Amino acid sequence: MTNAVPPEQADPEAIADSPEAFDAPVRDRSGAGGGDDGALVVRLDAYEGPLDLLLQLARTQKVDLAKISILALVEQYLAFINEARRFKLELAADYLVMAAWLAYLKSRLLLPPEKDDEEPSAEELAARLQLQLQRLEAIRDVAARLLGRDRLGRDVLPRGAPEGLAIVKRAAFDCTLYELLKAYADIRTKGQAATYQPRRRPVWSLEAALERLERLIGRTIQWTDLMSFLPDGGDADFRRSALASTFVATLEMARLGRADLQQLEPFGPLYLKKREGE
Amino acid sequence: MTLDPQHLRMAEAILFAATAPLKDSEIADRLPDGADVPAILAALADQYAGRGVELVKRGPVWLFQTAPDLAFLMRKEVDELKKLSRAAVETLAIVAYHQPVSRADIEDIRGVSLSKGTLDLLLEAGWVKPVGRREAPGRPVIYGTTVEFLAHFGLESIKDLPGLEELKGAGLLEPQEVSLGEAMGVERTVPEDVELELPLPPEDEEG
Amino acid sequence: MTLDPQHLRMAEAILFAATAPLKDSEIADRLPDGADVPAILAALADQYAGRGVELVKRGPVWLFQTAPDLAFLMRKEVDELKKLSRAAVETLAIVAYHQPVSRADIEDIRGVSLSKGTLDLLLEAGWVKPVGRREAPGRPVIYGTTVEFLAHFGLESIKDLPGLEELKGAGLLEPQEVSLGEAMGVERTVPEDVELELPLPPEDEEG
Repeated sequence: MTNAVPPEQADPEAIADSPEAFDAPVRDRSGAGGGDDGALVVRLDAYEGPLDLLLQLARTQKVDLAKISILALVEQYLAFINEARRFKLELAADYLVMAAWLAYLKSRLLLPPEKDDEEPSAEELAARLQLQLQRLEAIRDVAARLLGRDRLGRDVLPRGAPEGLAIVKRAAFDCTLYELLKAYADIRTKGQAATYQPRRRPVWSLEAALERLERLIGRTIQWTDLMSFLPDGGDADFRRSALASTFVATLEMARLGRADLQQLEPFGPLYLKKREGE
Repeated sequence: MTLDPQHLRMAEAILFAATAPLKDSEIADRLPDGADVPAILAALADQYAGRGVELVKRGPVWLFQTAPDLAFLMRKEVDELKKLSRAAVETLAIVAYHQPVSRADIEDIRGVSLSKGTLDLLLEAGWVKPVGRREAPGRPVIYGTTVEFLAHFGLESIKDLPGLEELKGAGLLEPQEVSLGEAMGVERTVPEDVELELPLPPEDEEG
Repeated sequence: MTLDPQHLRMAEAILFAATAPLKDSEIADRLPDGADVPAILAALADQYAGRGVELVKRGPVWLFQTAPDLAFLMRKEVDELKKLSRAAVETLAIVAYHQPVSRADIEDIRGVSLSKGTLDLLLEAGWVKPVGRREAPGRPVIYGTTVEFLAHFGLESIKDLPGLEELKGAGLLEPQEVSLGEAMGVERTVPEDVELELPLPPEDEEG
């Protein structure tokens, strides 16, 4: 691993060519400035965040993660960050947050534990970090194993040209004999309606009412109920028609001064008699 | 002659995964040199004979296919119950009572033009079929009902359809109060309906 | 117990013809009533064991596929699967081994926020699906793997995930009570895509 080699001593080209030179800042000679103050590049793209960086640094200890020296790991991380800073690198915030936390952890690990501290002990924090690293490493390990399995579509294939299973929807129509007959009957009756003639309703025309009223009123000298002037018979519709036209006829007679009208109460019977002196 | 069982397995997998039928030579390309491809394929076809899947040769190419006698399994028919539209029921009734009828006859009787889908639907249902052409100008196709029609409606013959008198007796032919709106086709929003001319003399108004 | 050989043929043909893995019930739908589908499938799987084509169960579904040891023959047949990003592979593994997991769980384990496209990619591939919400503040959506995931990776069930027992034994699958982020007192306010504003020399690709 090259991270032990101070970058200023390392051959930048050799570092760039080595796939393991992930953590060594190198001078970017392709940068726009190109001069001594040119942009510096650290191969941070090789990491998926600070935890990944920590994990890769931990691997350089070449021991089981369970036996790793957290203090040494913290130092490695802080050294890396310092290197990056020395080269005036912009580091993403989460790398710096991790650095600050690790610096705190380091101080906690080095100082004697405070009495009746409610905070988790430095050892607990270290163990937590360790577990986190183990979890990530374990997931990476099984992910690789998962991907290495015989995969459908790559290593094992389904049938290349399956005939396919079809579900054929067969339309079944629903219609009863009654609906059929009813429909036919409706057409036949509607056929009659095609030569549509509105029915002549039985009506008592205004002319007829006037004529009847003029004929009958001559015989009355008393106030007489309007209803008694209505023609006999007919159905309800006819009677309504007769009432309406007879009423209009009385108004006409009153207008002409040939009859007097009176009503004793609202909606009460309407009385009429021949006007005196006619 | 003994064939390498591994060669059989390989040919089997290759043919199974192939997206198109393969020639002997295409299979040979993937098998180890010296494999007796014709013998392998013959042996494989033998092993599959009588199974639900068969290895068959079609001209120069080989393919797996499901056994022809099981083709019915590949299609599962599902009944989908559909209600006939009002127009379809009426059209069906007209065909039943007036057969053989042309499209124009149906339109005449219903008083509205017939949308294309209506007759198609009845043909699809298998209740109506073309029975010939009328010897008249344009030689229009004429339609009648089918045996399936009789079966569906439980009729022995078309003569079993109740006549007008019987319909009347059943109360189905009661003269209807036809509202002005109905007569004018107001309730119908279907564009196929022709508009009725207003037959209303002004003195008919009751106001 | 004897199985009707015709039922075996039918199930075989149905599974051969299917364009996607089938559930027991889908096979039963096409077999005669009363066919003992589980026994039929077990017998069929037995008959095919060791052949070039095998009948396998993946979760609730069954499919025929080429034997894994013949992978060397198959690979030239298909285009290389699209390469998954490291983030996607890790996310998939976390969902598979820790399921059900929320987005925050994934971020916690990886120690980095999850870019928007990563989960979408896995959802689109059909390997991961939302399985509900966790009854916790914010009721976050939780994710699990699908039947397609099992089929693709050749797993009979989630219990067959490689190394699952070891991880469980090592206590690495237990939810952490306090995440490192919380222990650090950091709220996860990092924008979705943490982009390092560093120009990359072209030779940086590690493959």
